[in-house]
Amino acid sequence: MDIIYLLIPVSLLAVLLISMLFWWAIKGGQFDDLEGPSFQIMMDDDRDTPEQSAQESQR
Amino acid sequence: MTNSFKNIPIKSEASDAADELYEVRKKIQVRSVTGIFATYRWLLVWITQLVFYGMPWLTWNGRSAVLFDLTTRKFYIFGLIFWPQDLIYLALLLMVSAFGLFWWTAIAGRLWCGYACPQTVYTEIFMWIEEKIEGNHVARQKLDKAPFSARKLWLRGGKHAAWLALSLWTGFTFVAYFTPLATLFQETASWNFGPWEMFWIFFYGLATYGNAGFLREQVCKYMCPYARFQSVMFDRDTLIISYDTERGEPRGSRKKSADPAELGLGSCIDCGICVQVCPTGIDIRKGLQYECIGCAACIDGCDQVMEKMNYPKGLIRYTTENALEHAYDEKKGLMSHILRPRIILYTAILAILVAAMIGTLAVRNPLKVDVLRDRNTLVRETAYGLENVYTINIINTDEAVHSFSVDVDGINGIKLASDTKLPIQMTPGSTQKFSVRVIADPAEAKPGTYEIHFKVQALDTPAMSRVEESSFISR
Amino acid sequence: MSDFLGGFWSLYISVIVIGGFIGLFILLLSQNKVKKQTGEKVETMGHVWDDTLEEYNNPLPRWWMWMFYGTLVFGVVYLALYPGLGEYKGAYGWSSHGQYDKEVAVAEKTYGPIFNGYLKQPIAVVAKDEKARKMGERLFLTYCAQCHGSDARGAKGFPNLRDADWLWGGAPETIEATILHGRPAAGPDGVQPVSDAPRMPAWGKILGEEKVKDVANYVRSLSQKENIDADRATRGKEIFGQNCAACHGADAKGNQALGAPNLSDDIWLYGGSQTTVVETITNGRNGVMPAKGDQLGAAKVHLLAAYVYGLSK
Amino acid sequence: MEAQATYNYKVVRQFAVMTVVWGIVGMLVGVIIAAMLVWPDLNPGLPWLTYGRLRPLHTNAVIFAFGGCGLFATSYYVVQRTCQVRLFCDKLAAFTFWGWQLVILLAAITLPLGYTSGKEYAELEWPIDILITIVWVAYALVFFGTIVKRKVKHIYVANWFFGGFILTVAILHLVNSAELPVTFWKSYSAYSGAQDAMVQWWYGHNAVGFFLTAGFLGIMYYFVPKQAGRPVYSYRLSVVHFWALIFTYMWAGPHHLHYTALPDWTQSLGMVFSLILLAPSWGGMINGIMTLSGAWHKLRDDPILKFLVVSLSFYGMSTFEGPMMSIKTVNALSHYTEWTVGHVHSGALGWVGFITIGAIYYLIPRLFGRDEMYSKKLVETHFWVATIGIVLYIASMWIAGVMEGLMWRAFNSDGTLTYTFVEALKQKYPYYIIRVLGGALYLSGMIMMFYNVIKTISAGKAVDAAIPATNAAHHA
Repeated sequence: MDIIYLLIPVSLLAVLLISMLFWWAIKGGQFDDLEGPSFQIMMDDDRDTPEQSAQESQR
Repeated sequence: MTNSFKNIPIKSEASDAADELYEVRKKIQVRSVTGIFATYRWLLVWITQLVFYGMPWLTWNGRSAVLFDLTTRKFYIFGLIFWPQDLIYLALLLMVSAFGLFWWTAIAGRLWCGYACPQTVYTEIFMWIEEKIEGNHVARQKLDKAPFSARKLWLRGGKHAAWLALSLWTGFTFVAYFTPLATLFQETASWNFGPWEMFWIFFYGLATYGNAGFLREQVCKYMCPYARFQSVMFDRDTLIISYDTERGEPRGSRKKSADPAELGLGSCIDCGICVQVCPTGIDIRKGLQYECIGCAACIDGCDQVMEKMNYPKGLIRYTTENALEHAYDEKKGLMSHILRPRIILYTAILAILVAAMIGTLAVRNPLKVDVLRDRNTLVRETAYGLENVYTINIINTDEAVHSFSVDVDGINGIKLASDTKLPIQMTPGSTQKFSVRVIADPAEAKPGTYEIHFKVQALDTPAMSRVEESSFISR
Repeated sequence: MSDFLGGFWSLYISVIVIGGFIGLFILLLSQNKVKKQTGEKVETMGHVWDDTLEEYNNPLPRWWMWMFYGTLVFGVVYLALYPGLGEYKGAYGWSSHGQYDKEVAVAEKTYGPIFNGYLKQPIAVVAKDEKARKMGERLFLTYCAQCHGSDARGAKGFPNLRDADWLWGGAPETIEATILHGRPAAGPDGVQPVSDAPRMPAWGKILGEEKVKDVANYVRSLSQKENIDADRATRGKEIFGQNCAACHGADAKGNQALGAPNLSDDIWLYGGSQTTVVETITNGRNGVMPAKGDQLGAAKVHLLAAYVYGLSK
Repeated sequence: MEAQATYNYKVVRQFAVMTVVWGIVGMLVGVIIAAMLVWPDLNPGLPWLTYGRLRPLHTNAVIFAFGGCGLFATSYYVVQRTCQVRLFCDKLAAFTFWGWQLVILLAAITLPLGYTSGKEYAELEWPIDILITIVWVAYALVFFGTIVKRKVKHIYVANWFFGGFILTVAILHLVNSAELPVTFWKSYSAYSGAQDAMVQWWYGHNAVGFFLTAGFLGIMYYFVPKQAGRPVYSYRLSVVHFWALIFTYMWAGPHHLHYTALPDWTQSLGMVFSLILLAPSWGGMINGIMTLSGAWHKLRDDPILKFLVVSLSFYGMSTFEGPMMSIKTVNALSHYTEWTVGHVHSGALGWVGFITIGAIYYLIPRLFGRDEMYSKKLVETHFWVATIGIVLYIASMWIAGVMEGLMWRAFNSDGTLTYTFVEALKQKYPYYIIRVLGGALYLSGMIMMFYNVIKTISAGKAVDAAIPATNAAHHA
């Protein structure tokens, strides 16, 4: 049962990591705009081949 | 009364009004409708409910005709008694109903949802009660807005009482499939239900009350997985309730006498009845939507208006996407397109499955036999020959007494000896395990393993016999 | 005894679980209101996407929220009634041991009377009752057939119960005692004596090969006729007198008090050929009948004893 | 302008093709061992092909090889496209590909040889565990590195799911593979007794929870909107259900150990949190399915969308069935029976299989500069063959499981058991045959897919899509 001396610090570390991640997400504005992102991926046209987009950026 | 959420423009001005994340469900007061399809639907309601409420009352030589007795693990359906081993028929039944579902969905879309699904059937009954007590849909809308009063309490109270009574009766009937009705009545008289019976009467009853009384179309819109599957089974030749936009548009109200062609109007007079009668509150004129459960209320409603305006009926009708896009002439070509290869394939598979089910049920052998070799002694050398020991388990699921003979073959000169008196008599629905010894002459049975067969035969009915395979080890 | 080494862990679990519940409640509660965007960020919001979308606010089905609350509330109620939060045993006082004991008690209540009815009758009477015999047979097939064979005719090393030849005695009470306490009989504490030396001692080293063959021939000569080596048998008789008679008796009729088998009948527990008899004498035998008293209880043992007693009648 | 910056599609191509290959291998082994249950003497006498050796090969192949490669391919594709930036480091990404293929190869060798740590879904021995850890760390570096240097401020929800999946599988793998090596191919777990069972099934269920659910929800949140051509139904719900899902799934392990030596409090917690899991899981299903409201007509003639919608339906069904089965009274019947196998495969074949197939059908044309798959009709046939295969599989296993449960619990009037175990086993014989049929159908679907993918690739040429410069500036 002495494995617990390893598991406790590891789980505390994990909890710390997750809460930091959650805090950064809130503060970093990840949840500010919750409607935009769903459109964002729609606008990302993955159909074109490199040549097409090459001309596109030359224009 | 279109769904107001549909046309919120993208607001650009700043406002910190908060929208509800969750849609506050608007109660849809459905306008009642009469017509061919409504009659079909009520026909289905009567048929399904007569079967559901009626079946537990039937008796079959002394016991209730349909009973799923979980404690003794015996399932009685009229003459047939099913044991756990017979669940293969349940598998066949599931496959038949699955393919039946594929078959009629490919032909005419959500027939199950529109006419026969318990959610639709019970919502139909609950709406009928609501109409009888609170009046038509306009009266009900007024009542909704009306301030709290004795009359409102009386009406609402009456409705909910009727709903609850019907729901409890439904729960009671459901439990009657698992506990014989007679015992259930005794238990109600002395109010000592078993814990599970008590739970299921109220759980099933309240589920009916909740689903048909309150959730209604939300079950179809959000919860039901079948609603998702069937859309996968549509194709361009499936009969779907659709609004003939070509004929109907541009829509506009006009006087009865006016000639629509002159005014440049289509047949649709924009009366909105097709939306008011719709139980899921959608507008069929917006084309195929997954919320549409195919109940054809809008066809009945619209046809009535067409009659009044003496326009030809069928502005909203069962038609296929190809027909609407004039891939072929609807009048003549419809039937041939409906009976397309895919439908024929489904019909063939369905026919095979139904034939398999009926066939296996017809030749069902109520005798079940298991032969278990003794595992500790491989072979016993005795003065009178080599001996293997087996346990035979005979199960007589028939409702009559039978006596069974047991004999064995596989090695010539092989003999069977049993301490239990053979032939053995078995009461209905009983199992009997007994031990037998198979004796072989060492001269005949050289060292090795032999395949032997036990034949258990009911003396009075030749059909009731089983041959079970086992192995004889000799040294 | 508690599942926890110390109070700290029970607290540790309860804190995390309750914290988790509160977290989920807050997460759900906080997301109920969709706060509108204010001020300058709004134009990034007004995404124009090629398929002009007039739906902007997609509301969620409300029943999903109630379902989420419902499962959370069920969790709280369940954890209040059942053991979940560490040491807390739950108001309902349920435990898996408790459930098992309750089920055994219910089974006892239904089957108890049947068995106790037979317990009062003497074994000889019970043996004649057909219903008791059927129940006995089912008990036998469940608990005894693994060693004695489903037809109770035994196997190499496991006695045949149908041939009225008893190692420890065939009287009903002795059969019941054999099943209850096993052979060699368990002491009052229910534990059977375990000795590494076999009950039938290994004579191989003591007597040496030749003498063992002599005794084997003598013993077989008592009941078999063919391929007996006469002069070995006579020598064997003398060796038998000095060593084996102590347990098996001078006339080799066996001694049921010690469980020593009768060697004069042609019934052999481990086989009657010259090789197996030699092997038995050389290495000895240590057959053990496990005690079934605590596993089956007196009533079932009584019924089994009646069944076994009835087999050889 | 230096050479047009492009995405790294090379590693996505490699993983996508290997997904189909390992899918066929894993499912072929599955069909073989299913057939072995019906005809036990099917194996040609070689110890390496006995049932005991092939079963772990089947589970590891379909979860970690088929599912794993699927997740690698889609997560690399999605993270690049949503962050509009090339992968963090091409060489490290290539290392993850070859490293993962090496892990699969070693598994395919050691498992039939019988080297196993005996922990379900974690049978691989300690040297391979170390290799997996190294590859996984590299994978995390590439994935989170790409997110760090992203050009789009908001991290799309699919990346949240992928990120959650990567981090949690790392923790699961490390804790459950804590073992003491004894020889090069043998080790003993660091835990013992009920603790070992608890840790194993905490890992076991979360291999399902994170590897096969959170990861594939990430796939769903990108590919369903893109294929349907409509944005996610409610982006806000995806955030709520993400955090609720990853928190609650961690607790659900004990429902595998109902009525065992596990303490009562652990079993109760396992049950309670599995029930709470119902709402977050169904949140994902609603979000996915409602994304299609308005695009419903596309379902009629777009087989890829059919795969995605039916996978969401199976996800809804199996995540409803799961919480029900975790209720102790239901578990009393379903535990150890074929019902569990039916539940696993309705989730595996229905949800995981179909969403991966749909995503690969979406990806292959784009990765090889084609407009669509070589034969759309073949994709439609694959859909129908696979759907019927699943229905046969789960229907037969459900019924066999219920029958088995009923027969085990049947007893006579005097309290003795009516059936022996072998009698219940004998009754399952016809259902095993139907299951082989269902599995064979599903496998034939995968072979159709392989043919279709190969034909599409041979007609196309490997292409790396360009990173659109304009959008990037707008969103910096």
